[in-house]
Amino acid sequence: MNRSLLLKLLSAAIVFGAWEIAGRVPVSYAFPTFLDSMTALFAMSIDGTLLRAYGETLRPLVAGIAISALLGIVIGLWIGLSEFCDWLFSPIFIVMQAAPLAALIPLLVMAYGIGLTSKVFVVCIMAMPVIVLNTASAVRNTPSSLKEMGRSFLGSDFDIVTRIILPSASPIIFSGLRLGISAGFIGAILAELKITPTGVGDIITYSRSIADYPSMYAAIFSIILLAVLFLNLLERLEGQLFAGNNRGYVSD
Amino acid sequence: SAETIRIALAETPSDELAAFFVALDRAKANGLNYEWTAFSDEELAIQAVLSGQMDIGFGTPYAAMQRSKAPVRIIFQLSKLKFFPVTTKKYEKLEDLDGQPILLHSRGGGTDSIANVIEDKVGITFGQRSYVPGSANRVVALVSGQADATIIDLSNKNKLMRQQGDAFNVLPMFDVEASDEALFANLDWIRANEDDVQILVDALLSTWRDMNRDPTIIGRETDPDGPIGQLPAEILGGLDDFYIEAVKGGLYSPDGGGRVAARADMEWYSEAGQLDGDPESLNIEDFWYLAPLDQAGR
Amino acid sequence: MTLLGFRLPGFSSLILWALLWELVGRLDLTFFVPPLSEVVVTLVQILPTPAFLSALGETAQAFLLGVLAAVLAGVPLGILMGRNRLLDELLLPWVNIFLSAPLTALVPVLMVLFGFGMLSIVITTTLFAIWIIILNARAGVLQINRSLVEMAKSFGASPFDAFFKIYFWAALPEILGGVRIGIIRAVKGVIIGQLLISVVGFGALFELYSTNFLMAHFWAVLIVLFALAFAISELLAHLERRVAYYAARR
Amino acid sequence: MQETTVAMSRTESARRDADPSGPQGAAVDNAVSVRCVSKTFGSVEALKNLSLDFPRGELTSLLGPSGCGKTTLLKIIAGLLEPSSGRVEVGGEAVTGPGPDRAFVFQDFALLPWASVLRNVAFGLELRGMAKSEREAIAEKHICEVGLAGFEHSYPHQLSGGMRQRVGLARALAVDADVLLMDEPFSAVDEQTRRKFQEDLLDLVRNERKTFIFVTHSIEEAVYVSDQIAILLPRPSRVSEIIRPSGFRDKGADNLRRDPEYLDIVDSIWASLRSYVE
Amino acid sequence: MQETTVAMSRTESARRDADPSGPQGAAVDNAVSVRCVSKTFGSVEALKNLSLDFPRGELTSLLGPSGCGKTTLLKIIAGLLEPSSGRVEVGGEAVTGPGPDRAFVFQDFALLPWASVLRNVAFGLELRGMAKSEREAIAEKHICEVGLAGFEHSYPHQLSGGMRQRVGLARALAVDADVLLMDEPFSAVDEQTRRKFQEDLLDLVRNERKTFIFVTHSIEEAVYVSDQIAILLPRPSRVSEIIRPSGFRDKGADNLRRDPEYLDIVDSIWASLRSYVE
Ligand SMILES: Nc1ncnc2c1ncn2[C@@H]1O[C@H](COP(=O)(O)OP(=O)(O)OP(=O)(O)O)[C@@H](O)[C@H]1O
Ligand SMILES: Nc1ncnc2c1ncn2[C@@H]1O[C@H](COP(=O)(O)OP(=O)(O)OP(=O)(O)O)[C@@H](O)[C@H]1O
Ligand SMILES: [Mg+2]
Ligand SMILES: [Mg+2]
Repeated sequence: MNRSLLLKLLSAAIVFGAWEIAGRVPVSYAFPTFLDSMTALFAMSIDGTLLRAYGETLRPLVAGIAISALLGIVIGLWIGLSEFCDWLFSPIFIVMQAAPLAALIPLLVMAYGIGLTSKVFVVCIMAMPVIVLNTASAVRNTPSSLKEMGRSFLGSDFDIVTRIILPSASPIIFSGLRLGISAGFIGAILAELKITPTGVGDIITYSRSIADYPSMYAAIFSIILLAVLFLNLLERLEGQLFAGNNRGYVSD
Repeated sequence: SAETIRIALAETPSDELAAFFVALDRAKANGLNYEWTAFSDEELAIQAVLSGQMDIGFGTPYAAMQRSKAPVRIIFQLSKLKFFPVTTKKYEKLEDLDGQPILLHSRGGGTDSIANVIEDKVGITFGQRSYVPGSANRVVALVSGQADATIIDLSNKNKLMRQQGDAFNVLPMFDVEASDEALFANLDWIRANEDDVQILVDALLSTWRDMNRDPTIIGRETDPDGPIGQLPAEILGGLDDFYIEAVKGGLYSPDGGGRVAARADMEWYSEAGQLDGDPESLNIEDFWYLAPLDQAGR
Repeated sequence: MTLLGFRLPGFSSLILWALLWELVGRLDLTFFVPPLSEVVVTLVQILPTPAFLSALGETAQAFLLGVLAAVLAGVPLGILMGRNRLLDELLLPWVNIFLSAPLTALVPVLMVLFGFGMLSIVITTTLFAIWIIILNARAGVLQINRSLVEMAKSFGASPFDAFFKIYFWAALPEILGGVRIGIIRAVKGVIIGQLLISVVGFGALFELYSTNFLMAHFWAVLIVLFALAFAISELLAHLERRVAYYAARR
Repeated sequence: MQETTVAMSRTESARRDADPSGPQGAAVDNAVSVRCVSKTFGSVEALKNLSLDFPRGELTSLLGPSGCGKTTLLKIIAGLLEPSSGRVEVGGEAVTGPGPDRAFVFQDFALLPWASVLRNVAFGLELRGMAKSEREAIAEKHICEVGLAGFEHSYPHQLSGGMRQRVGLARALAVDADVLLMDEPFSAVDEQTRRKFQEDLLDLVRNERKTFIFVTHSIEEAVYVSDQIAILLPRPSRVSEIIRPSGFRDKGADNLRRDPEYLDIVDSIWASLRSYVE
Repeated sequence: MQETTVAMSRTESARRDADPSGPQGAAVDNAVSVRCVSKTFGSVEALKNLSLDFPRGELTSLLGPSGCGKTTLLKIIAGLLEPSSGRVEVGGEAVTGPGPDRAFVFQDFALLPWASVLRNVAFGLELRGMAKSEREAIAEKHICEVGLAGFEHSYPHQLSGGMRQRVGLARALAVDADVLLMDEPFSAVDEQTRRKFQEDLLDLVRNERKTFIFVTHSIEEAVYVSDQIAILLPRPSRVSEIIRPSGFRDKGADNLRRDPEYLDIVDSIWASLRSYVE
């Protein structure tokens, strides 16, 4: 077993151990132990509750993230390349980035109802600004010597965008995507807590209302786990597409 | 009594809470120290009282009382479950809603229990239940055509029917005496703070009685520097209308609920599926602490 | 952006959007977009009310405390993680998890652990801001030019000197970038906290106005919030630009 | 023409400079000619009225103090920068932008950090739409030539400075352009490697009649490899002198060091560069 | 001792290498001595059993192909790297870390990008806790000496490569250490400036008896400035030869280019370096 995996396991053991102990003390009667929560998680996965819930939760989430990623990168590219677009649109996204979505949700419900649309919308509002702004700034900061090189070797504008600007911007774009996706998860959960309780958000609120705290924590745990898996997948993808340039640790 | 009692509201101060704050002011005049925190929903208020972070909470914690066996008792009924099934012109009576989707407040909440009881009493089954917290939001959903049937509170029903009465029906429904909002606290805490509780319940009862005689006293007695007085003029302007209609609709019991309400609650919440067991066998003393109310009524 | 030879300031396009807003409002398309002028009038009216001022105070206090905690804890932690491999390997997975975790889902846990008051709201705010600050500080340290570290060592720098004279400055552009993003996230955090935990401050105003359909009031508070977030973020962006001259050349 | 003596070439230089069409006039086939080019960056005047011809199949070096505008001139010829005034012709046609007849070796290498050495070297061909297998075969060949065989799948950050520079060189050679614009192409390689590259360059001039425009800081190198050396004045840059060293290549680099004629010319360039600096 | 002939010095070199204590034995006052030092980076063996003495008040050059381990050796002497085995003594004491007796000039300058030239030059003194006014006065002096007067308040990014290198140089000189470790200190400056610096260095050797350890790629430079030249083999690096050129300094750089003795020694170093590469 390699060192990094070992350390990951070790740190997981420390954190979960602390959780278990805190649950046994107990810190609060509403704070279940790690093992209780895992048991509840297991039970919910077995009886299909969790599967059905994720069927609900993932729809707006995946749709919203897909829309935000595609549209966000395109708009970001556009903003990064055109001064006019930058002037016109980037203030909007900067403002949007600061939007306290939780407060806006009632408005969205009025505008788009309680269905999928407004949940997708919530995910998009959360996820899109950071994707757009990161993409734009990365595109703007493409080293000019690389662009010149592309031109001197006769790259068309399209070539230069796809083969030089995008790959060169990719680390920042991906970090934008990462932040965007995590914000999208926040949006999806927020939508389920504040718009209509469906999916995982419903498990959380309902378990809480019937004081079934292990189930509530299991649901929270599962959504965090899912978000982390999702992001690892993204990282894998980034590694595949563009071999990274990891510079290692200063102490080495 | 020097200690400050902590009150957990289940919503932000708004017109519906004006009467409660008037009562608090009266209690304060009699020497009660209090502070309040607003939570976004009833569950949080209940949770806060259960874990001792708050002393008195807002809500109807029957499920929690029975499930967690926590010694939580209701001391005063603030309002009754006066909710109304409102639909588009598609439906004329409750039977028409068989198999139809309906919009409710939250899973396990008051409107959910109304829906359960309707199903029982009328012998229908609703279709898909969707949840949108807030009567006002459900009105918007109804008006914008995103739903055909919902259950909303008295004031929103009146507002809607005034503005767009020709487009919607209020379906005739049986009367409900059960509580929508009640004040509750931990029994141990109540016993330790009998005096404070008494002051509070006295003030509440006197306010509720006065209000039932003259609803406009709420508007008049509201402290302009208090949380209600600071509300936007748009809301304050509607205060009198709100209470006149509410009193007419029987929202507030002039005697603070008491045994009648407790009985009704037990029947209702058993029927709604929130309480287990035969309502007859349930013991009022397990859910209500009636002494302060009895004392106040005397 | 230059127009007819004039250099338009960066955010002048907001004027255009404001006009569009006014237009949409005047067309009366939907009731929840009142004309901007009406919102501004409302804003002027509610600004001096004690209800608004106390909400502003409450929100600002929670926000500032949360951000302060995030910066004070996040920056040193990030720098240490960038320097120390063991610490990094132990903590990085968690930082990544919390960065990407839907923190909203954690709010109920916070309430259990830290109660329902100010503390939970401050912690929510901190949790929204801190992870990106840590990650950015760490990234800044990781890409530091090794020669600078060796140079300082060769001139006999103490660890303390190295930390404050080399690592901090070398990572400063990233740190500022992280703090800026963190602060923007913190605005969301504080509002989420004020809506999901106890309904106080701006959260209470939003709740009140939206349930009563006071759209002009609602937008007015929103504008104040935008303006605050915007001002802080621009201030940091300005600082970032001041160190940008060396950001690309470390 | 290549055999004119040093002495002759130097007097000639002054004349050529004064009248760009010069005594050799139309007889010379110029691959590139720069006519009265000026370039200002904001308030900085980098080039001023610079005229210079680059005969086909010859290697021209540009010598001049740092910051005098050598890179700027190269970029204007490459079509990457627009001159503020004046014109540039390549193969008789006015330059309006980059073209397949010119390849550039960048002072800062300009490698794609995310691409392997192989892809970097093949990148010029990739942009020209050549099929993958074909362009990689060509790239492989040039990677071997610059001594990087075995590093095809390394990434730029895994290479030393000198190796990176060689990747940039191989990329420019791979597109097989007629005119090679090289901006200090050997600055990061060590002396032995530099010597080898000089020989390779001279082979290309001799056998394939490629035209090189070459920026260097080393007077010795310029004298050894060039058919023509243009000495640039500090900003705003004009050509101060054109020197045509002759026959040094054939003497071999090792013997050169003691060649008095060579030493004379190095000394004189040294003296004239020094005079501008002071 | 400085006056031994070239021929002598070269035969001597082989002997010294075989027996580090050498014929001059204890008589020589060594500022730095490196004993059987090896260094491996993971699987890369950079130095192997390298022994070398650096006499006090002399300038020793290290010559060797790129990547042979010159920087590594310098960093070990500076105490920045730990040798895998062997020991290093400075002024008779074993090196355990950086010390005030040594100053380093970094190959990549290592300037603080956020600090002005003045602060950069004074940084070594700042870390030693000297008061601000005092250290800035000293820094001013050294800034003038490297020809950067007027740029005190510029930032590194506003300087050309050569100017930056001079800042690094001034910083090392400012701390007034006995031993100066210079890693290709003149690689980025243009030839005229380089010439001036060589003279300055020689002055410091002559007047202040500072000990210099000097890495360069230029054989000519090494022969001109050094008391002793160590030629390193490619990885894993050992000393292959020690050459003690003599008296060239006094002849003056301009005359040197045609000096046959000088040319002989350059040729022979060139030949031996070449032989290792092939
Ligand atoms: N994009 C630019 N903006 C402003 N000034 C510039 C720009 N590019 C070059 N210059 C200026 O033009 C002058 C010439 O620059 P150039 O890069 O051509 O010099 P160079 O001769 O190549 O120098 P070196 O030998 O150091 O590479 C310099 O003084 C530089 O400051
Ligand atoms: N931190 C390191 N990790 C792994 N290998 C290293 C490290 N530092 C140096 N090396 C290896 O050690 C060898 C010697 O490196 P060093 O930098 O000492 O060479 P050098 O002689 O200074 O070369 P140059 O003339 O190019 O500066 C090189 O092959 C290099 O790959
Ligand atoms: Mg240049
Ligand atoms: Mg080196």
